[in-house]
Amino acid sequence: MQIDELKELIGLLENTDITDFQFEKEGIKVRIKRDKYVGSFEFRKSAPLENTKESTDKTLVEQRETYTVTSPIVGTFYRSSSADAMPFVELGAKVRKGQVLCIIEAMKLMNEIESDVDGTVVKIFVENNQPVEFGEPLFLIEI
Amino acid sequence: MQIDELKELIGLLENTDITDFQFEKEGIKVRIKRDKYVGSFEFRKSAPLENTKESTDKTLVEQRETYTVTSPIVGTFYRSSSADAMPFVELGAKVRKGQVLCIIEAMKLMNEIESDVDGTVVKIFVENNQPVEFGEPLFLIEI
Amino acid sequence: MKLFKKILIANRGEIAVRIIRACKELGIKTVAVHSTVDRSSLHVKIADESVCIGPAHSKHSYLNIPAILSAAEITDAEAIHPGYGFLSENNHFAEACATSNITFIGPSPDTIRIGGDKAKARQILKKKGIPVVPGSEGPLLTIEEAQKLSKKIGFPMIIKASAGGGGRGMRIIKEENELASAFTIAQREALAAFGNSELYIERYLPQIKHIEVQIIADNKGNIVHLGERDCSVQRRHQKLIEEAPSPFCTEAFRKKIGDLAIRAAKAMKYTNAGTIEFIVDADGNIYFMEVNTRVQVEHPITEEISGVDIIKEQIKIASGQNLSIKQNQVKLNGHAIECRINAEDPDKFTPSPGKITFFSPPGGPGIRVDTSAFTGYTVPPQYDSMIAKLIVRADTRQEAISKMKRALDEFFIEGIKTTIPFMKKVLQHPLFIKGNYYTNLIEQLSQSENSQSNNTNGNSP
Amino acid sequence: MKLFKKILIANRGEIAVRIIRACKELGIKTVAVHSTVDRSSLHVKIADESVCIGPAHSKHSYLNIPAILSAAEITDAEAIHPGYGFLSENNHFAEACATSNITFIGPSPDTIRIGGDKAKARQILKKKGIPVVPGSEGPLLTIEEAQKLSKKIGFPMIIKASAGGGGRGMRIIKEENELASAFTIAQREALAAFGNSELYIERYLPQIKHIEVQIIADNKGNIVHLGERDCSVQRRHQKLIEEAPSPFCTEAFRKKIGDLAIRAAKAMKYTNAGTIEFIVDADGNIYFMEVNTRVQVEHPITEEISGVDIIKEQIKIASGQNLSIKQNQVKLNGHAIECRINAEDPDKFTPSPGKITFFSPPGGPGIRVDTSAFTGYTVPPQYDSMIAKLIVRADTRQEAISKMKRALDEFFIEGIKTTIPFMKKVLQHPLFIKGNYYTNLIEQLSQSENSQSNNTNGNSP
Repeated sequence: MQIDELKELIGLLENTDITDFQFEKEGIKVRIKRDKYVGSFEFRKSAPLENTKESTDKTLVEQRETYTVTSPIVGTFYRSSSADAMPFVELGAKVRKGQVLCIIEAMKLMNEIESDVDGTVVKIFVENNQPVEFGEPLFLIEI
Repeated sequence: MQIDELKELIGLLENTDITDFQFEKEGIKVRIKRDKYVGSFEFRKSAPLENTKESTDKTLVEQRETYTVTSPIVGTFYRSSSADAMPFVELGAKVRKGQVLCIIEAMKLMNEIESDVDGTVVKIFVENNQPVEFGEPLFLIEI
Repeated sequence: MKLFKKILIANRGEIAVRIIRACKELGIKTVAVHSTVDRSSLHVKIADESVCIGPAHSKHSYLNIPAILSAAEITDAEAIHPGYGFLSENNHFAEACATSNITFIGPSPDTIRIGGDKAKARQILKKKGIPVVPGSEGPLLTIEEAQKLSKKIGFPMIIKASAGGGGRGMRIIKEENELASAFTIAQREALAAFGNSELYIERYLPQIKHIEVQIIADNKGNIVHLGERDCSVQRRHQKLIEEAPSPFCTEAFRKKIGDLAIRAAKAMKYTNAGTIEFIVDADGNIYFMEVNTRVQVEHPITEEISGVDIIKEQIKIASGQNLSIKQNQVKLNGHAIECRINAEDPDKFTPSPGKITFFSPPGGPGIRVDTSAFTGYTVPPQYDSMIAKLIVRADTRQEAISKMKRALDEFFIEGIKTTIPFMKKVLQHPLFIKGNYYTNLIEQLSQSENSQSNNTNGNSP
Repeated sequence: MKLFKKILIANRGEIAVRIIRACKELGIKTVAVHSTVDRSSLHVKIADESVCIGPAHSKHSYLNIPAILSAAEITDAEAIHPGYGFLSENNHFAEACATSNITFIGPSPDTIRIGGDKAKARQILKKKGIPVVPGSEGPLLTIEEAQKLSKKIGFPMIIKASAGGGGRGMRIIKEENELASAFTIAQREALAAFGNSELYIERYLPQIKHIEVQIIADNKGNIVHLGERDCSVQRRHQKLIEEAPSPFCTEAFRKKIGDLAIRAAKAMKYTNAGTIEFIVDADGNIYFMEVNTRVQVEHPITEEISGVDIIKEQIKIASGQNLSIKQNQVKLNGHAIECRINAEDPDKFTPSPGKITFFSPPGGPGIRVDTSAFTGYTVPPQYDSMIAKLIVRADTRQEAISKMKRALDEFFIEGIKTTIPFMKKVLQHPLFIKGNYYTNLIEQLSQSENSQSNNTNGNSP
């Protein structure tokens, strides 16, 4: 391991919250410890939406084979075309790319949201008739 | 690993919040620890006095066989008992514990500052007739 | 008349924070909207609710009318405050709000449209006998029209974009042979910047002051002005430092320019808060320049000397309340100065976005800081570079200058470059200290700096 | 009369910063002094010069008279501002300054000595016809004297230390059989805290308000008061929230208590700024309590409604200038409230020193923050726990309360515990909102909280 590689390694740890790093290979042993990361303060958003999102991100990290469908617009989320109609998709449903998953109403317009991938619906993040913001996760699809 | 590489390594750790760094390779073992990361902004004092002090600290780290005599009071530093008298000590002088090194005038009182150790005066930090603050380094004594 | 229960703030940065503060003090719930990059902003943090309305590019977020109206709908906001910039002077947005049954906090769509068409506003007010800088009657479409007019008003002239602002589409023409090419370039610039190539021409007045009057009007025809602001410290038509009152104004002059402002506002059937901008030449001649149909960046200096909270007045008026004061109750006290602190290189004025690693604003008596920045905040490159407004108030102009100097000295921002060092230079300029300055002050400052550094070079061995 | 060229500030924290700000605005150079632990403090940073005067323990630094005078000598400071606390009410220090030919910015040593001897001050003012709470004429040295006196004034009584302050050496005695032991304990406490075991006794008034009057006097005998401050929101005799004007005061009452304050100040030959503290009972009876011969923590609320910069006045008076205003020019406008933000657990009030990892103060109109804290600042355990004063000003008391609430909501401090959550609770208390509260408000608040949590416990399954 050369100084350049060490340099890169230290750079990698910057702006992460890693506090202890150990590495051993062929007689090389590296250990880097540091204090709890305080570098930058971020206001934590209190809205519950955020939590959903964070948990998604975690899921994404853990399972590489999922895809999250997010809302492209601000509006109200509907799982079916009308109050007495069946939902477009249920949990566990197989969906194809281009298939309508839900409707988001914005400015009195009904926007059909389609799946970007083929797969299985493993999570529905939002309740029917609830507001959603831009980028908010709607469905988790296992590819 | 050469001294240059070590120097560079230490430089790398500057401005990070790493507190403990260990490295082992082919019989070489490096460990660098440092104080809790202060992440924080510290106002830099602009007074030139400060710089003197910092350099002392560094000197202390490098050479364990020196002792810094600091000012116990705020006042004016005099190297001799009167304007036309000889200085109490010159650079290179051998001094004994208890020997008067200088006078600090405070509230019209002349306070004799004695050496705490036996040794040789290797540095005089303050010019004659200059103000000194509490804790300011006056003499560096090689023991 | 009951105030709104909930207001959506269709803006970001310090003005969003400013509006949320006013709402909180009035007991009104707030909805912040934000782009993805502004998720951790102060305005999002302090609002009761927040809605992400789109990606970083303002075209898809802060200028996205459907997204903003949808956000108001899903949060049941009764009114929208547009702040300044973005959609604040967009009459289509004001109309869309009305269609959606949401109160737009600002003037009527008609007033906004007239204010946005600067050639038209000139024409209307000239007819009502309000002096305008000699120039074209309406928009000019061809070089030939411009050449014909130049015979009448003479050189130097200035070309401006009808839909313009901030110096874009603006050209000074000193001689006739510059006209044709300048006209074409300005037309192209105006089209690119505002989607509208209409230009108008005015006589160019070399030594002028930019003095504007704050007005507020309710929906019953009551209207008052809160005195003037002197915004003559500009760099490339961007305001840097503003003060109120203007050191140029006597009490008689204040009455005259205030009356003109009220006449102009009445001619436009003005409601809510607004600003009538004038050019004043060295002889004290006043010419109408334009009207800004929204709250201004520099509104705090008027608040500081009048005691009127302009944002609260806007909200109360929009909810149907009458003006809380009459003209004879307006009392101006003391002197206020504002410095706009931008994330810019203080010498080259190039943007300096990035992470603020340390932020410690000044405090103590007479200091007001309007900012959305904090230690650890990242100034995004997508938006305006202004990160804080530093406002001081004191009994006299001299004390206000002293206060501003000490406040700038203790405004610590690390990690990015800011215009604070530049502000300190302006405050030391003899012409600023005397209060005897025109819109060319910054130019004079840079020239004297350049000649100084040239001298230094010349004297060096 | 010329102002000083250079002033040394013999204090630390927010008040040192406050004084340096005033000096800067007056064009006076400043010298900060600091202990080793305060090397990176804001007051050191913003002063023109700084001198380290000793180790962390205040006995060897901020209370070290020779070190402070030496610091003034080596920096050629002409005057010393002592702030509050530390040496500010030490008449020996004021005398030592005079001996060293350095102007002490404050009253004369004689006035300071009388102010520090609370039993003596009581005696002097009673003779001048100023009402004091019925009690001992001078210091009481023995239990026998106390017992004899108790027959005259009756129970409940309160024992106080002559040299006291901040609740130490204070004991409420409800019945005669408690007297002997309470007297002995208070004597011991007073000796330990102030090096002086002298006590005095007053009748204990159960429902009282703490109302104080700000006075300023020049060296020519001119004296004015700047109205009252209501400091009745206290916890264990420590002020937490102050407001001006007092919601209890009518215009007539203000005149009465103001006149009493001026009479008291004249009786003590008062010069410079000071505060006359009174107890007011529920029937509006006014009793002199003590005089504070220095600037108070809560001086900003008076500045906000009077427009007078008290620190600047102190400096001008000490330099020999006359008062800048007459009594009939004092105009009080609006309403101001101060919350003291302490580094303390908001429930248990235990100190919470340590590193502030994030600090973002509120801003906008009507907000003033006096602090020396910043992101990354470490609150040392050696000194006072107050880290910031949050002051608001508005036209009415109701608006000031709304403003304070929103300001507390956007005051973000991380890394240490602060009393901000506690302040929010007090501001929501019906008695505070009504303005109908006495010094027992916090006690009432905790009692109702306790009974609430008891109820909750009782109802839980």
